[in-house]
Amino acid sequence: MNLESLLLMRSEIGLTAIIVLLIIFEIFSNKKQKANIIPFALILLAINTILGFFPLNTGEIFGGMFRTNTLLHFFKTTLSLGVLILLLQSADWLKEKIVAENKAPEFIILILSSLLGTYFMISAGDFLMFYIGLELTTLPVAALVAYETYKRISAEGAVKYILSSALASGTALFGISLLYATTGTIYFDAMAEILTSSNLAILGFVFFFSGLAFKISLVPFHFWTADVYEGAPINVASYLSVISKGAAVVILMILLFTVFKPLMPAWNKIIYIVTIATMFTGNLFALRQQNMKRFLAYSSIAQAGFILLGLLSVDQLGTATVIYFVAIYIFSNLGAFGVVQAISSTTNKENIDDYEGLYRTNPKLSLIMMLALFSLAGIPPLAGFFGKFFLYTAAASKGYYVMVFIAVVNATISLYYYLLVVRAMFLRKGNNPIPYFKSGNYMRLGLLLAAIGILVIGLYSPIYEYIYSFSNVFLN
Amino acid sequence: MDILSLFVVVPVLTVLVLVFAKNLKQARVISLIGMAIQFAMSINLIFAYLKERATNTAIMVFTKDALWFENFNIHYSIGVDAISVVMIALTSTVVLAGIFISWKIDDLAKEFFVSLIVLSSGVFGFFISTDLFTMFVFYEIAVIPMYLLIGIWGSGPKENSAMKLTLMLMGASAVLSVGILGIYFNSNADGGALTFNIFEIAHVHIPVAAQNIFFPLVFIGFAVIGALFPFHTWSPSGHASAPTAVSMLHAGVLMKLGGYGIFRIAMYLLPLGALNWSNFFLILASFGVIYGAFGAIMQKDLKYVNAYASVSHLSLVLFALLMMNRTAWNGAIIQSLSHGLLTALFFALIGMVYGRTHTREIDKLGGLMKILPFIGAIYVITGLAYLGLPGFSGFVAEMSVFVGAFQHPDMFHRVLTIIVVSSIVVTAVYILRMVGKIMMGPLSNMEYAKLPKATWYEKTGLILLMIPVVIIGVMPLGLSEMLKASIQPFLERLL
Amino acid sequence: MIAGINIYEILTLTSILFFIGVYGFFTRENLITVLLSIELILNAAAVNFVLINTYLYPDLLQGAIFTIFIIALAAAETALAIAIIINLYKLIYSVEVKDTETMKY
Amino acid sequence: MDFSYTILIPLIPLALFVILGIFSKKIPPSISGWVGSLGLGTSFVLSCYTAYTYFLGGKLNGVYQTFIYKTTWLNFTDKLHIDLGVLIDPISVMMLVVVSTISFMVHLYSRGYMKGDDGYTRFFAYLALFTFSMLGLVLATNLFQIYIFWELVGASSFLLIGYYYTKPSAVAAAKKAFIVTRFADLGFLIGILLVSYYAGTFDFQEINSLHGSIITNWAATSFMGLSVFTWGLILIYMGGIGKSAMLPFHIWLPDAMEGPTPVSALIHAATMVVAGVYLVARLFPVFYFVEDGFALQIVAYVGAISSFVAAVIAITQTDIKRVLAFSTMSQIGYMMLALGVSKYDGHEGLGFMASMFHLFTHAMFKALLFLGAGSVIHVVHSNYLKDMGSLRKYMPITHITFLIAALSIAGFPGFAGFFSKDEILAAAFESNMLIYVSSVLVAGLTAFYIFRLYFGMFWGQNKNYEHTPHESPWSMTIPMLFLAFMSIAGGYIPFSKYISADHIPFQSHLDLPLAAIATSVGLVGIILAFVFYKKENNLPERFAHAFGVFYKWTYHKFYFDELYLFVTKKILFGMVGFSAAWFDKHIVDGSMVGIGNVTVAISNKIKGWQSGKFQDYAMSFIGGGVVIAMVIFYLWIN
Repeated sequence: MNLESLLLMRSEIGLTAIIVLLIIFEIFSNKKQKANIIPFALILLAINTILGFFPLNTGEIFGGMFRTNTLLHFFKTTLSLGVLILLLQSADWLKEKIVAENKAPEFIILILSSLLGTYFMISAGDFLMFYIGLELTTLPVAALVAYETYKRISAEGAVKYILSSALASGTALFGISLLYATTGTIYFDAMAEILTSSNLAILGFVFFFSGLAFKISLVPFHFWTADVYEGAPINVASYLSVISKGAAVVILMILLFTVFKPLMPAWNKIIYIVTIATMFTGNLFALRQQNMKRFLAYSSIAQAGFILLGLLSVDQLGTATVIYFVAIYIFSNLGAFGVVQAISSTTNKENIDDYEGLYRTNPKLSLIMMLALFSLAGIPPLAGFFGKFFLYTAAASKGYYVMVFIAVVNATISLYYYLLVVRAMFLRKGNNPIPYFKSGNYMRLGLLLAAIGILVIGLYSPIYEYIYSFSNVFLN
Repeated sequence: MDILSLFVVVPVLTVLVLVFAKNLKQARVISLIGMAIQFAMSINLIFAYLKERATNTAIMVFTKDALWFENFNIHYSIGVDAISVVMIALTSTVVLAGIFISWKIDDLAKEFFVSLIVLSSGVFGFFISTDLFTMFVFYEIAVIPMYLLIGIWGSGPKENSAMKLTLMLMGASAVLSVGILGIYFNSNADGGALTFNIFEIAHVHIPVAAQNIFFPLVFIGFAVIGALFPFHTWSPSGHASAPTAVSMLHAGVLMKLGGYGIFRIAMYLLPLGALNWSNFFLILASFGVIYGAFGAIMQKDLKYVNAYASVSHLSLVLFALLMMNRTAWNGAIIQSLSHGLLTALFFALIGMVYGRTHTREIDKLGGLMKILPFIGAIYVITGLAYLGLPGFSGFVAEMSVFVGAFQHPDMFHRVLTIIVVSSIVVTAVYILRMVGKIMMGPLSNMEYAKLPKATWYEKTGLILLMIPVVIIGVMPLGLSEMLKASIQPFLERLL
Repeated sequence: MIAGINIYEILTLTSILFFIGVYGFFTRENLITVLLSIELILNAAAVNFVLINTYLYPDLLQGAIFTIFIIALAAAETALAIAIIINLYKLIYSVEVKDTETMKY
Repeated sequence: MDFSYTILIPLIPLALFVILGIFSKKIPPSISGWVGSLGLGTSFVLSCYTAYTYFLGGKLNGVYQTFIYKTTWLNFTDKLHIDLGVLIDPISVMMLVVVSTISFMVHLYSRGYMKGDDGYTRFFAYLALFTFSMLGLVLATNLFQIYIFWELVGASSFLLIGYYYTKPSAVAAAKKAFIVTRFADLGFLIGILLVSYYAGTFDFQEINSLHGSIITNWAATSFMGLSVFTWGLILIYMGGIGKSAMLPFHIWLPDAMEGPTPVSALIHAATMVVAGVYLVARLFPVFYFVEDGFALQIVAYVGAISSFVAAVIAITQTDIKRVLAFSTMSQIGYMMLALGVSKYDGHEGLGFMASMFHLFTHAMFKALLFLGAGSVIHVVHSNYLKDMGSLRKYMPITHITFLIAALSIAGFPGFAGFFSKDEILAAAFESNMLIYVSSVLVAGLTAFYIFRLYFGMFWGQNKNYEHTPHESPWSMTIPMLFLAFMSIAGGYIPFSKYISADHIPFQSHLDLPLAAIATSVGLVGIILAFVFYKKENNLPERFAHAFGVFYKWTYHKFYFDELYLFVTKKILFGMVGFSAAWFDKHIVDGSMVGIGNVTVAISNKIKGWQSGKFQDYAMSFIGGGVVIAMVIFYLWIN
């Protein structure tokens, strides 16, 4: 193990460095300078993200505990881009926090460390690293959910989140221990070779799976989602719904395709059941929601159900479509949450009714919202359509036509409630519509990036081609 | 930029320019210019096509192909045959007329024209593309703006109508997507790569079992927008709530996507499935013809009358398509054209009447001919054309359908044909009832005595639509011959 | 290796431990006790690791290492949970589960 | 010989229609009247010239040739295609003359009659349109062309009946006329489809040719015991029944009198209503040969019954135009039955000739009757007999011409009607006694009701007119005089020299005994009318009472209208239409909406799952895991 090989951890190291720098800045900056931490952090993260676009060669260190390759690297970059957008969207809101209660820095630091956690989680080479990454992803967010300490729902959400996730990770651990019992190793590669579909192994897998499904908020492990999203600050909810969920999806896919390949007949059925349950539950609950955060929570549950379609076909196509869709989903959801954030941070209005007549007062915001929602609903020519259609294709390629049919039915249901929001914004005039306001530049930049992502990722096919090109790394 | 892609590019550019429009005046002028160019291009396309066809014997001409998504083998591939050419011409005509008709749109004018043109661009793209995926993309682009168009600028229970319409159509297109995937994954039945390209798939022998499964999916997916009974219920409420131009565009063009898609995809790619399912759907279609006509008799609202009339006439299109012979198919396409123009005319006229009298209740209206001579005259002519009077497109279309359908060797089909033919009487009844009540007779309300006469833009729009109706009606030979050549490949698929 | 105790008994024990924890999690009225039951769950897993390691795969120490990390992370988790609960207590002067049900449906 | 110029005969009126129609607002009445009349004048001259040349030189070794000039209008299949063109043969030439003559006269007449009407130009445009369609109809070369113009004729009739479109009754009448005939045309269309499907052609030449597929092997395909061609012909004849207002589709004709009187004269007396007769004549060979003339028998009986019923009804009507309408119906019944009883070749084909002959003469005198009635109505401003009387003092010309026409229709010797009617009776006598008797009776009834009109209008006591009646202007009287001349002279045309079923001229002679019977019956009718109506007296009431119920029924036209009204309004629209609408609203749409509602309902039902208690969440978490494990074990083991 030489030092160059440490470069494989380039982005992790960079991120750690940023965190440290921020802490130092936080310590040594006086009250007036505090506000500058935001641009500072943004710049650093932007640099790190841009560095991420430079290719990185495949390899593993620490005896295989940490591994990386093009796919993982690409995905990490996507995640950090997402976080960048997220921070941009929260920047203005944070400014106020600094003025008011002087606690901006920890927000950024915690977000970034959680991001670091996702990095380690997805590029873990064994269950230990995976477990550490998982916890590192979860705990800072748990703290962030309670970020607005003066809000009851915030605290309540935090309690629900920390306890549920502790239970989840405990269950996952127990599952891992069972898997360990059957194979005698915690290394993915080694286990992949030894693992056979014994009952114990399946039991262990199910427990482990439920731990991860909790993160992705698949039915029936999803109940925390709505409450926590509602309780948490919007950008934290947004983080939960895009970054940690996306990371969890990817690692789940990797594990299913590699470690648990021997159990495929088993987990295929699990995925099948869970997918249907997730899509239906998510949609049916979303129909009724008034609060935008809750609404998006359920919508994101439904979306998770769609993502699983890609897992049904265990091949390059499936991998590519999942990565592709997650990337699209990140941008779409960030767009939606961003608008909610913008409106809520100026007017504290989070209900769909409050959005009535929004287009006539704030056309740009409502346009972005519509783009994001239509992308989630899968309307061409927005990225979401391509993502969804390719997921269908992946499922259909293995002959799961019934599954695809159920999925498209759900897509129609989901269109209904997305249109409810569009209706409120465009069709209704509203008694007292939200007055026109001008959101800060950070926010605009964040929304703009999201919108560009929504528009470009789909139509610009090379992106998909690129993803497809390296999607076979875990399949051999 | 090739001659076809322009049909998508011009609307997009128009939209981009529209974004900078300050007020109604600019908005309508810009969109008028854009759509006028579009119209000119479509006229030009007809002649260009005829010229090209003289030398080029390929199924599709002006073809272009650009790889889009490589490992799905998705291409942006375009091309036209006579059928798509006439459909494009129809679309551009109706859209242009629609711009004229909605000259005085007051609320959010810019957005109105933007959505209208986005919709039209989707339609144009649908007609030119020869790749299932691209086609599907354009199809959904064409459908979704309806929600805003009806929801924002509509009248009556617009929100529900818009929601019902959008959900039913998108649900249908969801079903359709399954069918398309089914075709896609069977497109390598003879070995070779999977492909979305219609004409490559046409050479593949898709197994009958697969055809039987996926034909109904594709058929229903398109038939919903083609207002097939019992999936037609979105259309009456949708039309009733929609603003004039949108009803025109919707009944005139959008509902044609159904027939076109069925013909181009379901029939062409899954001929065996079509043969196996035709009887079942034939019964639905013939029922729809009669049913729609009787439904129209009972309506009180002008737009509802016309909506049910559309159900009846479009079921006739499906009926003709399912008859599977050249003449009937010829008739189906001409019927699509003629219905598109006539129903657009009707909606335009109804819109004008409504805009003046603020009611669409047949019982409340009466004797308008005296006050609005021009509108009245056109109304009567349209009515007569609609019930299939010789000299107008409707007659040509219906006769081709009837004669063609009656040539079917099977007794069952001929009996169905006779049943369907009898609809012409019912049509006459409701048309005359409507015309006689609202245009003729004594003036129902003295207020109406001082209604404003038709304005220049209204007249332009109406005449624009009326001219092709008469042309097709008086000399149909050119059109039918032109189509006949392009129908040949479809016939060959059946053998 | 403990004489007279075989792996099955131990696995049974840990499973029982795990489900006791789960049961506690379900039924406790008080957030703190819920937290305690989580500890039980985590410890069940930890014990599993150690003993599986010693009984089945004594040559490598993967399980033992894992256990150490589990303990560490469990501590962190607990600390955070306690902090959050305290925060809740400051707001509503209660650590009852039934007071955390304002958000529903 | 070249008759291709005859295409101009219909095209001139078309041009007139386009010009007058498009610029109807611009062109001043004074001009449009003249333009129309001149245009029709040219058509008139042309058709007379055509008749002259054709009938003198159209024969090739004793047989009248058929000249066809056509172009393809629309291709259906390789065999089936619609052609448009002109077909010149005896009957079409004869019809050309009739149509253009009457139309020309009516144009002249209307210039006076319609003076001062604000839709003056529109009126002439419609007239031109009608004339065009009618000429196209008579010149048709194939079934489909005739159907096309058949429809156009119907439409223009719709427009003309509804000319006073602000009058509800006029609009209703127009709609009725259109829809009833449309319903009949449905039969026509299906008939065409049947025939064309089995014969593989629309073309008259092929259909009629004695060696063609139909006539040689009509027996090949049969349906319910009859040859499909018989069915086809019956259905086609259904169209004829509708247009010619035979039973049971006659109900539209009386109401059609809502239109301006010249229109009634042109369309509903002389030309359009005889289209049915023309259609049968056009297809006569097929009608005659297929299934040994089964269809032709139907024609005969329909004709006979209609003529009788119509004549009976005509007696009791009080609206003079309606009387004339029923009289028209009855006379057309004559023509039909004449065709029906006719044979094909040589002197056997007398009925055919007679029918055409009567068509010709009837056109003249019936048009005259209408024009006369028109000029009376013009001055009296009423259609009702009770408002008229002793008009002979005020309007001599009208009186004389009307008398001539009346004598002619009554079959008074020496007048045109006498000759044609005699031929018809002769033909009937030779073939079918029953029909003969009924038609003799009809002759008597005809004489009675027409003279009832005559006496009622021009004799009787003077009514108090608000302003004293006066003779109509020359523009109206000149056409009447011309027609009066025709309704005498027309009878002396040796028709059998020109027109016959097999295009071979033959010699027809006056059958004296039959003529004597008919004439005497006619005279009886006239005398009765004289007794009843010469002076106002209570005889009519007494008889009316004597007949009681029968009179009532006749007066209400045997309640045909009520019957139809019940069927359409109550059954069709009331039941079918209403239930269809209801079904659509509640069942079909309801189910679609229902799906949505159910979804929302479910979503409300299950909201309780999200109880807000995180321990429940945990339960579902663990429980879910366990359940999944169970499922997997289950699926796993088998």
